[in-house]
Amino acid sequence: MYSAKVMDHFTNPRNVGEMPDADGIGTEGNPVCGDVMKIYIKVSDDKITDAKFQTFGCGAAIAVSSMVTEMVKGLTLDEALKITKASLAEALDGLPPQKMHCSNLGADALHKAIEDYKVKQGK
Amino acid sequence: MYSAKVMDHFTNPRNVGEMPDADGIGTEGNPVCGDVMKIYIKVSDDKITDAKFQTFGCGAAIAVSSMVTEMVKGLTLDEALKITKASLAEALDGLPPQKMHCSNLGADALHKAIEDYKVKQGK
Amino acid sequence: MKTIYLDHVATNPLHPEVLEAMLPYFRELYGNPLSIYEPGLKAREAIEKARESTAALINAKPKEIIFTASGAEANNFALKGIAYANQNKGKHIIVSKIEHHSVLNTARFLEKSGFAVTYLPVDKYGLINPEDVEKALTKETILISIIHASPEIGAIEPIVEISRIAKQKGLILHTDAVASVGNIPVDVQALGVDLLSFTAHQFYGPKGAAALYVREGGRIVPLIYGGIQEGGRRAGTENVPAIVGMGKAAELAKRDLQKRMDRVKVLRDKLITNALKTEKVLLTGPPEKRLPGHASFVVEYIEGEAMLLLLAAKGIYSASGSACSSKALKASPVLISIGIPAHLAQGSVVFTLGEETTEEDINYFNETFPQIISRLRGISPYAKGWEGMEGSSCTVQK
Amino acid sequence: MKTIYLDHVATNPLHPEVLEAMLPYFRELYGNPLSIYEPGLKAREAIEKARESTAALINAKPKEIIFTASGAEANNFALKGIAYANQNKGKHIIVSKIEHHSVLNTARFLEKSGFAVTYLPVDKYGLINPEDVEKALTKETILISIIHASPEIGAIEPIVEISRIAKQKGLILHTDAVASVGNIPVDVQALGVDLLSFTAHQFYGPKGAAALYVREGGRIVPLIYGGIQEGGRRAGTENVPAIVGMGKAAELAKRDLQKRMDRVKVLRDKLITNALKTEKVLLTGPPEKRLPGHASFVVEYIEGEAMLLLLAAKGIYSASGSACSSKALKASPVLISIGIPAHLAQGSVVFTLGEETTEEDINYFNETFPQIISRLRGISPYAKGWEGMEGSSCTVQK
Ligand SMILES: Cc1ncc(COP(=O)(O)O)c(C=O)c1O
Ligand SMILES: Cc1ncc(COP(=O)(O)O)c(C=O)c1O
Repeated sequence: MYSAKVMDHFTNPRNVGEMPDADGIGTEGNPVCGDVMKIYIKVSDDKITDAKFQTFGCGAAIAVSSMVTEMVKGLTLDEALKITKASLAEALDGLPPQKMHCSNLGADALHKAIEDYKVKQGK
Repeated sequence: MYSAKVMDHFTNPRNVGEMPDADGIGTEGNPVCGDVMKIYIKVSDDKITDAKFQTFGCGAAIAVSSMVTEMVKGLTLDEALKITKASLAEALDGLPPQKMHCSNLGADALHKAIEDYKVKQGK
Repeated sequence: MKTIYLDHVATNPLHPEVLEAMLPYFRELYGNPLSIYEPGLKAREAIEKARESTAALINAKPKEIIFTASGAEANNFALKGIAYANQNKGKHIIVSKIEHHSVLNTARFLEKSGFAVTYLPVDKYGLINPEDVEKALTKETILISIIHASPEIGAIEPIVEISRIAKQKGLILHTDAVASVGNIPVDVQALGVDLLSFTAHQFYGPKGAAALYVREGGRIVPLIYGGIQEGGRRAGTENVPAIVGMGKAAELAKRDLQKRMDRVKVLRDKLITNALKTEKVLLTGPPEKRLPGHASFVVEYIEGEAMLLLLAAKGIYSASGSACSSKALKASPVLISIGIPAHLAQGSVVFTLGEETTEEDINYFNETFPQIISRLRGISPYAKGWEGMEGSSCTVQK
Repeated sequence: MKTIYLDHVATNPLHPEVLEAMLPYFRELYGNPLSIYEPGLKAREAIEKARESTAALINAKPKEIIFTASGAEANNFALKGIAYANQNKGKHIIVSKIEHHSVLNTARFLEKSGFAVTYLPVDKYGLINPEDVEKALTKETILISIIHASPEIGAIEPIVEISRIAKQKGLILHTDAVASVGNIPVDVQALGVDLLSFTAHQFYGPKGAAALYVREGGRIVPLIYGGIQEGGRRAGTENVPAIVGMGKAAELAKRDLQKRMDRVKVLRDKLITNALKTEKVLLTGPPEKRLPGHASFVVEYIEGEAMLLLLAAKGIYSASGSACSSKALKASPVLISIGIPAHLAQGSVVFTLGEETTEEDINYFNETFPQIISRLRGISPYAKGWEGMEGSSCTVQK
């Protein structure tokens, strides 16, 4: 069902946890639907220096969260905004079709976190 | 499907053939239905001394014909008239239910042969 | 006693490789294919692999295959499913008089449910005239369902020609290919059909696995509602070993088809030539346009079941369309449709050859069959002809 | 890795004796049961023997058993077959909200075909109040179909009480006993039902064999038309090995039922007691009136599929009613029916024990399950509660 990479990120998720001093926080999804992702970012000089996540959801949702927090580290905000559902799925060697829309919320949560950062910065 | 006795009488039918000098002949059935029996009897002193048959039909029909011609030999006409579908089936250790009515025409053919004999005798 | 199985149209033993392919799915890879752990995922994979080879056998796409449990189910599904899905467009269906009971009786059920059904006649060989299809069309027609090959008389119907008519009129065409798939090349593209039924046990696959091909994009109302198996079109926990077996059998059938056909045809021709040497033995069905392993006759003056039993006593297994050999006690409607009078239909006998049939088998058969005919004629009151025969209709006394 | 199968409600491996009983029917006794020669007659005998033991398992007569290919088919057959056979008497049907999809979706199909259907509610344990059945009756009611035991929450419904109402009013009662037969005593006389569905793979029999019990004299319209198999009530070449397997599995289930029940109940109780020690883990379904091998929970703040996958990584196979773990991406309607809010339903997990489950297995499970809960809660944004949760309805973005 899931690729080896998904299973790896799901069973050994990277960057789990809260980030009390986050510069931006984005939450996407709804527990009623089964998946919620909360992404925390730390930003310095328009670059994402750290990222963490908390996720309620299925294997795909957790793997996507882990992957997106890995991918964004070191990216500029503009680069990070280019991350999409598709690029996340590709980085995970694919996701089952039915999981593409409901559990692949990483890009949206990330974009919201960047938005949040920008709002906080008054940009 | 068929009892061993049916199979024996079917594969080794007794009393097969025409009887040119028969005292009575009875035919029952219809080839359109799949079974026709023709029973020939020889009668002497109100006793059946010999019987033969010709049958178009399934295994049950042939076995019934063989059995009825065996059973009647030596019987008085009155005794022979007591042979029924049921007693024939019993003598064959039973017949499949669906064969009871369409292929078990031996008693009827016999009764017709006795009838024929009586008519010929002017009785 | 050596036995010679000449009833391949009834069913077939599993090919040993098919059984071998199935075995792991009974106890080791027993999972429900919907489950997301190992034995379930393996079962799911196995089903999808089987779908590929099953599709390949008829030149379809895997997603066009809906697995069912029998050819009868596939036929019921096709007729009811298409009728219900299209009843807003019209309520007229065309079938032939020589369809299998699973088509005929479903058609009758639909008649009771408000559909009109035309039952097309066939010629003396059992072949449908495509013009008759054309003539039967009404504004209400939605579906044409014509058997591909008859299991009783071996006739192969002109589906390609009928498909042309269906396409012209935008009608849906289903064919019951249960007796043909695995025995002759069947290509859904070449045939131009929208739906096609076939069953695994006809080509050395397991009983309990069959399929309905539904052309991509075709809408069909489920016959069996429930879970999301088979894309929501046919519910029920998948019979994994049987489906795997069907896949394997399809793979073998595709690989060996030409070889199988060539072998049985030669032997079958030998059988027919010999059988017709006996007086008053008639071939039923077309001499040419017939299944390669199929030989069917009526033998005058004697009855089919009696022939089957005496043949079986000699180790030869075969079938008959006589009334007495059917549990329903009715002579085959197919024989009646091709104009065989009912008393002759009683002498029906059908021999179907298969992969394991040998030349030796046929030689033995050719020796035995005339003996059995003459033995039964020796008992028959009609041995010299049908003279003195009574009326021509049958009402069974009860 | 040793694996622990706790998903017996999904399906089961074949019992070794069942496989052994089936094997001769694949290649040796392969005949069509309608044929009148040896391999066919043997197959016919085997089917009738299987019918006897299958009937005995539910205290029915052999002729009251109609073999089908799945529980789903049996349910479709029961509902449509009874609806069509009795539509002249009325067109109202009563089912519950916690029926299996194969009942619910058939009921919906019948609604589209002009029948009215009442979907009865259940209480917080998933139990139906027989008074609600009584209240739902109309002059048009012909059929009541209530599940015997729920595969999702283990609840055993008060069929006996419902039967009293049905009998009083002269109504037909069907029960879907797929999840109960083989797991608890099921006696059609004691239950007082007119029809009952069950499937072999629930009690170590094969996939592809199931049955519908129809009380003697009961009229039912076929779902699958065709030949005269199953007394003309269900056509299709019989899946002989599977039917033989069902017969054998039924025989073993009858023999071992009490022993099986006693064993799994003790272990199941141990599992439940331990699971409930973890905070915010709730039992779903009734504490007492439940299947003896059945334990089902919702675990707050985490999602079911993730639990299944982590459990599977530890060798434990189980099921969930969460949206993400279903291919339909919808939380189980059964959980919603018993009043579990949708976000909690996502934390559903179901463990079903079976014959081979050992005490050691349960000890290992009891160690592992809390670890996995805490691991997933460690990732969850809701680890401290549902505060901050958004709206309560879900529209999946596409
Ligand atoms: C209660 C219930 N009814 C019906 C079914 C369908 O049975 P089958 O899987 O044999 O189609 C199931 C599935 O396991 C079930 O749990
Ligand atoms: C032409 C045809 N259609 C349908 C069927 C029914 O198929 P099944 O036996 O798989 O139900 C048969 C039976 O063999 C058949 O010969």
